[in-house]
Amino acid sequence: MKILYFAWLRAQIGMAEDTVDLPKEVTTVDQLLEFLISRGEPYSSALADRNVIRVALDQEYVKGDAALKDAKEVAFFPPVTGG
Amino acid sequence: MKILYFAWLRAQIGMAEDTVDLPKEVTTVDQLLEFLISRGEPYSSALADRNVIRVALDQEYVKGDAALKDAKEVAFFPPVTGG
Amino acid sequence: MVIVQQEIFDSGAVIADVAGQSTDIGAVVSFTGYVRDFNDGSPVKSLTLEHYPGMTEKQLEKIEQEARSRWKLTDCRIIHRFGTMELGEPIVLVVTASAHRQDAFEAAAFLMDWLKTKAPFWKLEETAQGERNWVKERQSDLDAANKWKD
Amino acid sequence: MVIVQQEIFDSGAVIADVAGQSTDIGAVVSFTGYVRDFNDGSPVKSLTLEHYPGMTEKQLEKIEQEARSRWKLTDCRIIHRFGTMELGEPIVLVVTASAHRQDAFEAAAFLMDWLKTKAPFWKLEETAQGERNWVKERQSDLDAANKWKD
Repeated sequence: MKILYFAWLRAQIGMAEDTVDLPKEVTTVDQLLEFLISRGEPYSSALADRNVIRVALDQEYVKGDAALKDAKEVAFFPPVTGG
Repeated sequence: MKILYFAWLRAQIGMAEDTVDLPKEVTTVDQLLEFLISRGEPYSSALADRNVIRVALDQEYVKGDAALKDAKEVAFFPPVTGG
Repeated sequence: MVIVQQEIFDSGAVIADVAGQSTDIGAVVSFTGYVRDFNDGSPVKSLTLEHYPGMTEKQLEKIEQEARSRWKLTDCRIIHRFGTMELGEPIVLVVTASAHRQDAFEAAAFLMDWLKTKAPFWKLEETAQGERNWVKERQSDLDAANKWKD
Repeated sequence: MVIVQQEIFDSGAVIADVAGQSTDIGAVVSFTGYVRDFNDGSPVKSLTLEHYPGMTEKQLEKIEQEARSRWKLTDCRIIHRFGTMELGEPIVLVVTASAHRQDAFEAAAFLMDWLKTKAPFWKLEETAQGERNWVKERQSDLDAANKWKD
Protein backbone atom coordinates (compact mmCIF):
# COMPACT_ATOMS: atom_id res chain seq x y z
CA MET A 1 0.00 0.00 0.00
CA LYS A 2 1.19 3.49 -0.88
CA ILE A 3 1.54 5.86 2.07
CA LEU A 4 1.94 9.61 1.69
CA TYR A 5 3.11 12.10 4.31
CA PHE A 6 2.71 15.87 4.14
CA ALA A 7 3.98 19.00 5.87
CA TRP A 8 5.78 18.46 9.20
CA LEU A 9 4.86 14.76 9.17
CA ARG A 10 6.79 14.43 5.91
CA ALA A 11 9.67 16.44 7.36
CA GLN A 12 9.82 14.38 10.57
CA ILE A 13 9.52 11.03 8.85
CA GLY A 14 12.00 12.17 6.24
CA MET A 15 10.10 11.00 3.19
CA ALA A 16 7.06 12.01 1.18
CA GLU A 17 6.05 8.57 -0.01
CA ASP A 18 6.48 5.00 1.15
CA THR A 19 5.14 1.60 0.14
CA VAL A 20 4.41 -1.01 2.78
CA ASP A 21 3.21 -4.61 2.71
CA LEU A 22 0.39 -4.78 5.20
CA PRO A 23 0.19 -7.74 7.62
CA LYS A 24 -3.28 -9.19 7.19
CA GLU A 25 -4.37 -8.22 10.74
CA VAL A 26 -3.98 -4.54 9.75
CA THR A 27 -7.39 -3.66 8.29
CA THR A 28 -8.20 -0.14 9.54
CA VAL A 29 -6.51 3.25 9.48
CA ASP A 30 -5.83 3.19 13.24
CA GLN A 31 -4.31 -0.30 12.97
CA LEU A 32 -2.05 0.95 10.20
CA LEU A 33 -0.91 3.84 12.41
CA GLU A 34 -0.15 1.39 15.24
CA PHE A 35 1.72 -0.84 12.84
CA LEU A 36 3.85 2.07 11.61
CA ILE A 37 4.54 3.23 15.18
CA SER A 38 5.63 -0.32 16.07
CA ARG A 39 8.43 0.03 13.54
CA GLY A 40 10.13 2.56 15.87
CA GLU A 41 11.71 5.87 14.93
CA PRO A 42 11.04 8.12 13.12
CA TYR A 43 7.41 6.85 12.97
CA SER A 44 6.96 6.42 16.73
CA SER A 45 7.69 10.11 17.38
CA ALA A 46 6.10 11.60 14.28
CA LEU A 47 2.84 9.68 14.64
CA ALA A 48 2.63 9.76 18.45
CA ASP A 49 -0.03 12.45 18.84
CA ARG A 50 -3.13 11.00 17.16
CA ASN A 51 -5.03 14.29 17.70
CA VAL A 52 -2.95 16.14 15.15
CA ILE A 53 -3.03 13.50 12.44
CA ARG A 54 -5.57 13.72 9.64
CA VAL A 55 -6.10 10.82 7.25
CA ALA A 56 -7.23 10.51 3.65
CA LEU A 57 -7.95 7.20 1.90
CA ASP A 58 -7.75 7.49 -1.86
CA GLN A 59 -7.91 11.28 -1.43
CA GLU A 60 -11.05 11.36 0.73
CA TYR A 61 -11.05 12.29 4.42
CA VAL A 62 -11.68 9.32 6.72
CA LYS A 63 -11.72 8.59 10.46
CA GLY A 64 -9.43 6.14 12.26
CA ASP A 65 -11.93 3.28 12.14
CA ALA A 66 -12.16 3.38 8.32
CA ALA A 67 -11.39 0.08 6.61
CA LEU A 68 -8.33 0.11 4.37
CA LYS A 69 -9.98 -2.47 2.09
CA ASP A 70 -8.85 -2.01 -1.50
CA ALA A 71 -7.63 1.56 -1.08
CA LYS A 72 -4.58 2.28 -3.22
CA GLU A 73 -3.28 5.26 -1.32
CA VAL A 74 -3.41 6.43 2.28
CA ALA A 75 -2.18 9.85 3.32
CA PHE A 76 -1.28 11.14 6.79
CA PHE A 77 -0.96 14.84 7.41
CA PRO A 78 -1.38 17.58 10.04
CA PRO A 79 -4.47 19.82 10.18
CA VAL A 80 -4.65 21.84 6.97
CA THR A 81 -3.76 25.55 6.93
CA GLY A 82 -4.53 26.73 3.40
CA GLY A 83 -6.78 29.53 2.21
CA MET B 1 -36.36 78.10 2.14
CA LYS B 2 -34.93 75.91 -0.65
CA ILE B 3 -36.92 72.73 -1.35
CA LEU B 4 -35.53 69.87 -3.46
CA TYR B 5 -37.46 66.99 -5.02
CA PHE B 6 -35.97 63.77 -6.36
CA ALA B 7 -36.95 60.76 -8.48
CA TRP B 8 -40.71 60.33 -9.10
CA LEU B 9 -41.50 63.17 -6.69
CA ARG B 10 -39.46 65.48 -8.90
CA ALA B 11 -41.17 64.07 -12.00
CA GLN B 12 -44.69 64.44 -10.54
CA ILE B 13 -44.14 67.92 -9.17
CA GLY B 14 -42.43 68.89 -12.38
CA MET B 15 -39.43 70.61 -10.85
CA ALA B 16 -36.23 69.68 -9.07
CA GLU B 17 -35.90 72.78 -6.92
CA ASP B 18 -38.20 75.42 -5.49
CA THR B 19 -37.91 78.29 -3.03
CA VAL B 20 -40.78 79.11 -0.68
CA ASP B 21 -41.40 81.78 1.93
CA LEU B 22 -42.59 79.94 5.00
CA PRO B 23 -45.54 81.30 6.97
CA LYS B 24 -44.33 81.59 10.56
CA GLU B 25 -46.73 78.89 11.84
CA VAL B 26 -44.84 76.36 9.67
CA THR B 27 -42.02 75.19 11.95
CA THR B 28 -41.69 71.42 11.36
CA VAL B 29 -41.20 69.12 8.38
CA ASP B 30 -44.76 67.75 8.61
CA GLN B 31 -46.18 71.27 8.77
CA LEU B 32 -44.21 72.15 5.66
CA LEU B 33 -45.65 69.12 3.86
CA GLU B 34 -49.18 70.17 4.87
CA PHE B 35 -48.48 73.69 3.71
CA LEU B 36 -47.27 72.45 0.32
CA ILE B 37 -50.28 70.13 -0.05
CA SER B 38 -52.58 73.06 0.76
CA ARG B 39 -51.29 74.77 -2.39
CA GLY B 40 -53.16 72.19 -4.49
CA GLU B 41 -51.89 70.29 -7.53
CA PRO B 42 -49.33 68.96 -8.31
CA TYR B 43 -48.29 68.98 -4.61
CA SER B 44 -51.53 67.54 -3.24
CA SER B 45 -51.19 64.36 -5.36
CA ALA B 46 -47.42 63.97 -5.27
CA LEU B 47 -47.14 64.40 -1.51
CA ALA B 48 -50.37 62.60 -0.56
CA ASP B 49 -48.86 59.34 0.68
CA ARG B 50 -46.70 60.31 3.67
CA ASN B 51 -45.45 56.70 3.99
CA VAL B 52 -43.38 56.90 0.82
CA ILE B 53 -41.84 60.31 1.45
CA ARG B 54 -38.39 60.56 2.98
CA VAL B 55 -37.02 63.86 4.23
CA ALA B 56 -33.56 65.35 4.58
CA LEU B 57 -32.81 68.66 6.29
CA ASP B 58 -29.51 70.13 5.19
CA GLN B 59 -28.61 66.70 3.77
CA GLU B 60 -29.32 64.69 6.94
CA TYR B 61 -32.25 62.30 7.30
CA VAL B 62 -34.96 63.59 9.64
CA LYS B 63 -38.44 62.57 10.78
CA GLY B 64 -41.63 64.53 10.26
CA ASP B 65 -41.49 66.22 13.67
CA ALA B 66 -38.04 67.72 13.00
CA ALA B 67 -37.88 71.50 13.43
CA LEU B 68 -37.04 73.44 10.27
CA LYS B 69 -35.26 76.10 12.36
CA ASP B 70 -32.39 77.63 10.39
CA ALA B 71 -32.09 74.82 7.85
CA LYS B 72 -31.13 76.13 4.41
CA GLU B 73 -32.34 73.18 2.37
CA VAL B 74 -35.07 70.59 2.76
CA ALA B 75 -35.35 67.63 0.38
CA PHE B 76 -38.30 65.32 -0.23
CA PHE B 77 -37.79 62.02 -2.00
CA PRO B 78 -39.06 58.43 -2.28
CA PRO B 79 -37.32 55.51 -0.53
CA VAL B 80 -33.81 55.17 -1.93
CA THR B 81 -32.94 52.35 -4.36
CA GLY B 82 -29.20 52.64 -4.95
CA GLY B 83 -26.47 50.09 -4.46
CA MET C 1 -12.53 56.61 0.47
CA VAL C 2 -15.75 57.53 -1.28
CA ILE C 3 -16.11 58.37 -4.97
CA VAL C 4 -19.37 59.32 -6.70
CA GLN C 5 -18.91 59.49 -10.44
CA GLN C 6 -20.61 59.11 -13.80
CA GLU C 7 -17.73 57.26 -15.49
CA ILE C 8 -17.36 53.50 -15.55
CA PHE C 9 -14.79 52.02 -13.15
CA ASP C 10 -12.51 48.98 -13.04
CA SER C 11 -12.99 46.83 -9.94
CA GLY C 12 -9.72 44.97 -10.52
CA ALA C 13 -7.68 48.18 -10.61
CA VAL C 14 -9.17 49.30 -7.28
CA ILE C 15 -8.51 45.91 -5.67
CA ALA C 16 -4.90 45.97 -6.91
CA ASP C 17 -4.46 49.49 -5.58
CA VAL C 18 -5.85 48.55 -2.16
CA ALA C 19 -3.81 45.35 -1.94
CA GLY C 20 -0.60 47.00 -3.13
CA GLN C 21 -0.53 49.56 -0.34
CA SER C 22 0.84 47.48 2.48
CA THR C 23 1.95 43.99 3.44
CA ASP C 24 -0.18 43.79 6.58
CA ILE C 25 -3.29 43.13 4.48
CA GLY C 26 -4.32 39.48 4.64
CA ALA C 27 -7.74 39.74 3.03
CA VAL C 28 -9.42 41.90 0.42
CA VAL C 29 -13.14 41.50 -0.27
CA SER C 30 -14.86 43.22 -3.16
CA PHE C 31 -18.48 43.57 -4.13
CA THR C 32 -19.42 44.83 -7.58
CA GLY C 33 -23.05 45.45 -8.52
CA TYR C 34 -24.01 45.34 -12.21
CA VAL C 35 -26.97 46.37 -14.36
CA ARG C 36 -29.00 43.20 -14.74
CA ASP C 37 -31.20 42.33 -17.71
CA PHE C 38 -34.31 41.99 -15.62
CA ASN C 39 -35.76 43.17 -12.34
CA ASP C 40 -38.92 41.83 -10.72
CA GLY C 41 -39.58 39.91 -13.92
CA SER C 42 -39.46 42.73 -16.49
CA PRO C 43 -36.68 42.85 -19.09
CA VAL C 44 -34.49 45.90 -18.61
CA LYS C 45 -32.70 47.75 -21.42
CA SER C 46 -30.87 50.42 -19.49
CA LEU C 47 -30.73 51.98 -16.05
CA THR C 48 -30.46 55.61 -14.98
CA LEU C 49 -29.37 56.54 -11.48
CA GLU C 50 -30.43 59.86 -10.06
CA HIS C 51 -28.77 61.04 -6.86
CA TYR C 52 -28.66 63.95 -4.43
CA PRO C 53 -25.27 65.58 -4.99
CA GLY C 54 -23.70 66.60 -1.70
CA MET C 55 -25.93 64.44 0.48
CA THR C 56 -24.74 61.32 -1.34
CA GLU C 57 -21.09 61.94 -0.50
CA LYS C 58 -22.00 62.91 3.07
CA GLN C 59 -24.01 59.71 3.63
CA LEU C 60 -21.41 57.45 2.00
CA GLU C 61 -18.67 58.95 4.16
CA LYS C 62 -20.76 58.38 7.27
CA ILE C 63 -21.35 54.78 6.23
CA GLU C 64 -17.63 54.29 5.66
CA GLN C 65 -16.81 55.72 9.11
CA GLU C 66 -19.41 53.46 10.68
CA ALA C 67 -17.83 50.40 9.01
CA ARG C 68 -14.36 51.46 10.12
CA SER C 69 -15.57 51.84 13.70
CA ARG C 70 -17.19 48.39 13.74
CA TRP C 71 -14.43 46.38 12.06
CA LYS C 72 -10.65 46.60 11.86
CA LEU C 73 -10.09 47.73 8.29
CA THR C 74 -6.81 48.59 6.63
CA ASP C 75 -8.66 50.25 3.78
CA CYS C 76 -12.18 50.80 2.54
CA ARG C 77 -13.31 52.07 -0.88
CA ILE C 78 -16.79 52.89 -2.09
CA ILE C 79 -17.46 53.89 -5.70
CA HIS C 80 -21.02 54.59 -6.79
CA ARG C 81 -22.01 55.75 -10.26
CA PHE C 82 -24.88 57.97 -11.36
CA GLY C 83 -26.30 58.68 -14.81
CA THR C 84 -27.32 56.23 -17.52
CA MET C 85 -25.78 52.76 -17.73
CA GLU C 86 -26.08 49.90 -20.17
CA LEU C 87 -26.72 46.25 -19.38
CA GLY C 88 -23.77 44.56 -17.74
CA GLU C 89 -22.06 47.78 -16.69
CA PRO C 90 -20.92 48.11 -13.06
CA ILE C 91 -22.99 50.41 -10.82
CA VAL C 92 -21.35 50.16 -7.43
CA LEU C 93 -18.11 48.86 -5.93
CA VAL C 94 -17.18 48.23 -2.33
CA VAL C 95 -13.66 47.04 -1.45
CA THR C 96 -12.61 46.28 2.12
CA ALA C 97 -9.16 45.21 3.30
CA SER C 98 -8.20 43.74 6.63
CA ALA C 99 -5.70 41.51 8.39
CA HIS C 100 -8.46 38.91 8.85
CA ARG C 101 -11.13 37.73 6.47
CA GLN C 102 -14.16 38.02 8.77
CA ASP C 103 -13.67 41.77 9.16
CA ALA C 104 -13.36 42.28 5.42
CA PHE C 105 -16.40 40.10 4.61
CA GLU C 106 -18.69 41.55 7.26
CA ALA C 107 -17.76 45.15 6.55
CA ALA C 108 -18.41 44.70 2.80
CA ALA C 109 -21.81 43.07 3.41
CA PHE C 110 -22.70 45.79 5.93
CA LEU C 111 -21.71 48.57 3.52
CA MET C 112 -23.83 47.11 0.72
CA ASP C 113 -26.86 46.67 2.98
CA TRP C 114 -26.59 50.29 4.10
CA LEU C 115 -25.94 51.63 0.59
CA LYS C 116 -29.15 49.96 -0.56
CA THR C 117 -31.24 51.60 2.17
CA LYS C 118 -29.51 54.87 3.08
CA ALA C 119 -27.57 56.26 0.12
CA PRO C 120 -29.72 58.81 -1.74
CA PHE C 121 -29.80 57.16 -5.17
CA TRP C 122 -32.88 56.29 -7.20
CA LYS C 123 -32.96 53.82 -10.06
CA LEU C 124 -35.04 54.44 -13.16
CA GLU C 125 -35.28 51.40 -15.42
CA GLU C 126 -36.02 51.54 -19.11
CA THR C 127 -37.63 48.36 -20.43
CA ALA C 128 -37.20 46.88 -23.88
CA GLN C 129 -40.65 48.31 -24.72
CA GLY C 130 -39.44 51.81 -23.86
CA GLU C 131 -41.33 52.08 -20.55
CA ARG C 132 -39.55 53.93 -17.78
CA ASN C 133 -40.19 52.72 -14.21
CA TRP C 134 -38.81 53.90 -10.90
CA VAL C 135 -37.47 50.89 -9.02
CA LYS C 136 -39.35 50.17 -5.80
CA GLU C 137 -37.82 49.76 -2.36
CA ARG C 138 -37.45 46.08 -1.43
CA GLN C 139 -38.51 44.69 1.92
CA SER C 140 -35.58 42.23 1.72
CA ASP C 141 -33.15 45.18 1.59
CA LEU C 142 -34.76 46.80 4.64
CA ASP C 143 -34.60 43.49 6.51
CA ALA C 144 -30.93 43.08 5.57
CA ALA C 145 -30.07 46.57 6.84
CA ASN C 146 -32.07 46.10 10.05
CA LYS C 147 -30.04 43.10 11.11
CA TRP C 148 -26.97 45.37 11.59
CA LYS C 149 -28.79 47.57 14.13
CA ASP C 150 -27.62 47.19 17.70
CA MET D 1 -14.21 26.27 -11.76
CA VAL D 2 -11.19 25.25 -9.71
CA ILE D 3 -7.56 26.06 -10.55
CA VAL D 4 -4.55 24.98 -8.48
CA GLN D 5 -1.39 26.65 -9.75
CA GLN D 6 2.05 27.89 -8.81
CA GLU D 7 1.86 31.10 -10.87
CA ILE D 8 0.59 34.40 -9.55
CA PHE D 9 -2.92 35.40 -10.64
CA ASP D 10 -4.82 38.63 -11.27
CA SER D 11 -8.04 38.92 -9.24
CA GLY D 12 -9.33 41.76 -11.40
CA ALA D 13 -9.00 39.74 -14.61
CA VAL D 14 -11.01 36.89 -13.09
CA ILE D 15 -13.73 39.23 -11.84
CA ALA D 16 -13.97 40.87 -15.27
CA ASP D 17 -14.18 37.46 -16.93
CA VAL D 18 -16.95 36.30 -14.58
CA ALA D 19 -18.93 39.54 -14.89
CA GLY D 20 -18.55 39.70 -18.68
CA GLN D 21 -20.21 36.34 -19.29
CA SER D 22 -23.85 37.28 -18.98
CA THR D 23 -26.18 40.14 -18.20
CA ASP D 24 -28.19 38.27 -15.58
CA ILE D 25 -25.41 38.76 -13.04
CA GLY D 26 -26.31 41.44 -10.51
CA ALA D 27 -23.57 40.84 -7.97
CA VAL D 28 -19.98 39.64 -8.01
CA VAL D 29 -18.13 39.10 -4.73
CA SER D 30 -14.42 38.37 -4.59
CA PHE D 31 -12.11 37.37 -1.79
CA THR D 32 -8.35 37.54 -2.26
CA GLY D 33 -6.00 36.29 0.44
CA TYR D 34 -2.43 37.70 0.54
CA VAL D 35 0.86 36.82 2.21
CA ARG D 36 0.95 39.02 5.30
CA ASP D 37 4.08 40.38 6.96
CA PHE D 38 3.31 38.78 10.28
CA ASN D 39 1.35 35.89 11.73
CA ASP D 40 0.69 35.32 15.43
CA GLY D 41 3.12 38.11 16.16
CA SER D 42 6.23 36.90 14.28
CA PRO D 43 7.48 38.81 11.26
CA VAL D 44 7.21 36.73 8.09
CA LYS D 45 9.58 36.97 5.13
CA SER D 46 8.06 34.45 2.75
CA LEU D 47 5.51 31.68 2.67
CA THR D 48 5.62 28.25 1.08
CA LEU D 49 2.45 26.29 0.46
CA GLU D 50 2.65 22.53 0.22
CA HIS D 51 -0.38 20.67 -1.06
CA TYR D 52 -1.64 17.20 -1.92
CA PRO D 53 -1.87 17.11 -5.72
CA GLY D 54 -5.00 15.30 -6.82
CA MET D 55 -6.76 15.46 -3.47
CA THR D 56 -6.59 19.26 -3.54
CA GLU D 57 -8.48 19.53 -6.82
CA LYS D 58 -10.97 16.86 -5.68
CA GLN D 59 -11.72 18.66 -2.41
CA LEU D 60 -11.98 22.09 -4.03
CA GLU D 61 -14.40 20.75 -6.63
CA LYS D 62 -16.52 19.19 -3.88
CA ILE D 63 -16.54 22.49 -2.00
CA GLU D 64 -17.58 24.33 -5.16
CA GLN D 65 -20.45 21.88 -5.77
CA GLU D 66 -21.58 22.27 -2.18
CA ALA D 67 -21.66 26.07 -2.57
CA ARG D 68 -23.60 25.79 -5.83
CA SER D 69 -26.14 23.52 -4.18
CA ARG D 70 -26.66 25.87 -1.24
CA TRP D 71 -26.85 29.18 -3.11
CA LYS D 72 -28.02 30.30 -6.55
CA LEU D 73 -24.76 31.08 -8.31
CA THR D 74 -24.26 32.11 -11.91
CA ASP D 75 -20.55 31.38 -11.63
CA CYS D 76 -17.99 30.35 -9.05
CA ARG D 77 -14.18 30.44 -9.34
CA ILE D 78 -11.57 29.18 -6.94
CA ILE D 79 -7.86 29.73 -7.56
CA HIS D 80 -5.37 28.48 -4.96
CA ARG D 81 -1.60 28.72 -5.36
CA PHE D 82 1.13 26.44 -4.05
CA GLY D 83 4.91 26.89 -3.85
CA THR D 84 6.87 29.83 -2.47
CA MET D 85 5.37 33.31 -2.35
CA GLU D 86 6.72 36.70 -1.36
CA LEU D 87 5.11 39.21 0.97
CA GLY D 88 2.05 40.85 -0.51
CA GLU D 89 1.52 38.21 -3.19
CA PRO D 90 -1.97 36.71 -3.57
CA ILE D 91 -2.45 33.14 -2.28
CA VAL D 92 -6.08 32.38 -2.90
CA LEU D 93 -9.01 33.83 -4.83
CA VAL D 94 -12.70 33.07 -4.60
CA VAL D 95 -15.14 34.80 -6.95
CA THR D 96 -18.90 34.21 -6.78
CA ALA D 97 -21.55 35.67 -9.09
CA SER D 98 -25.27 35.75 -8.57
CA ALA D 99 -28.44 37.65 -9.39
CA HIS D 100 -28.65 38.77 -5.74
CA ARG D 101 -25.95 39.96 -3.40
CA GLN D 102 -26.74 37.75 -0.40
CA ASP D 103 -26.07 34.57 -2.39
CA ALA D 104 -22.77 35.88 -3.67
CA PHE D 105 -21.62 37.10 -0.23
CA GLU D 106 -22.62 34.00 1.69
CA ALA D 107 -21.20 31.57 -0.86
CA ALA D 108 -17.84 33.38 -0.88
CA ALA D 109 -17.62 33.42 2.93
CA PHE D 110 -18.61 29.75 3.05
CA LEU D 111 -16.00 28.79 0.46
CA MET D 112 -13.24 30.58 2.35
CA ASP D 113 -14.22 28.99 5.67
CA TRP D 114 -14.15 25.55 4.07
CA LEU D 115 -10.91 26.16 2.18
CA LYS D 116 -9.25 27.06 5.48
CA THR D 117 -10.33 23.84 7.16
CA LYS D 118 -10.72 21.24 4.40
CA ALA D 119 -8.42 21.97 1.47
CA PRO D 120 -5.19 19.97 1.83
CA PHE D 121 -2.70 22.85 1.90
CA TRP D 122 -0.06 23.50 4.53
CA LYS D 123 1.69 26.80 5.10
CA LEU D 124 5.36 26.99 5.99
CA GLU D 125 6.47 30.46 7.05
CA GLU D 126 10.01 31.72 6.86
CA THR D 127 10.74 34.47 9.39
CA ALA D 128 13.12 37.38 8.92
CA GLN D 129 15.58 35.43 11.14
CA GLY D 130 15.49 32.49 8.74
CA GLU D 131 13.38 30.23 10.96
CA ARG D 132 10.91 28.01 9.17
CA ASN D 133 7.66 27.28 11.01
CA TRP D 134 4.63 25.27 9.99
CA VAL D 135 1.53 27.39 10.54
CA LYS D 136 -0.82 25.99 13.18
CA GLU D 137 -4.50 25.30 12.76
CA ARG D 138 -6.62 28.11 14.23
CA GLN D 139 -9.59 27.47 16.48
CA SER D 140 -11.28 30.54 14.96
CA ASP D 141 -11.14 28.90 11.52
CA LEU D 142 -12.69 25.69 12.86
CA ASP D 143 -15.44 27.69 14.57
CA ALA D 144 -16.11 29.61 11.35
CA ALA D 145 -16.43 26.39 9.33
CA ASN D 146 -18.63 24.75 11.96
CA LYS D 147 -21.28 27.42 11.73
CA TRP D 148 -22.11 26.26 8.16
CA LYS D 149 -22.95 22.74 9.30
CA ASP D 150 -26.65 21.90 9.20
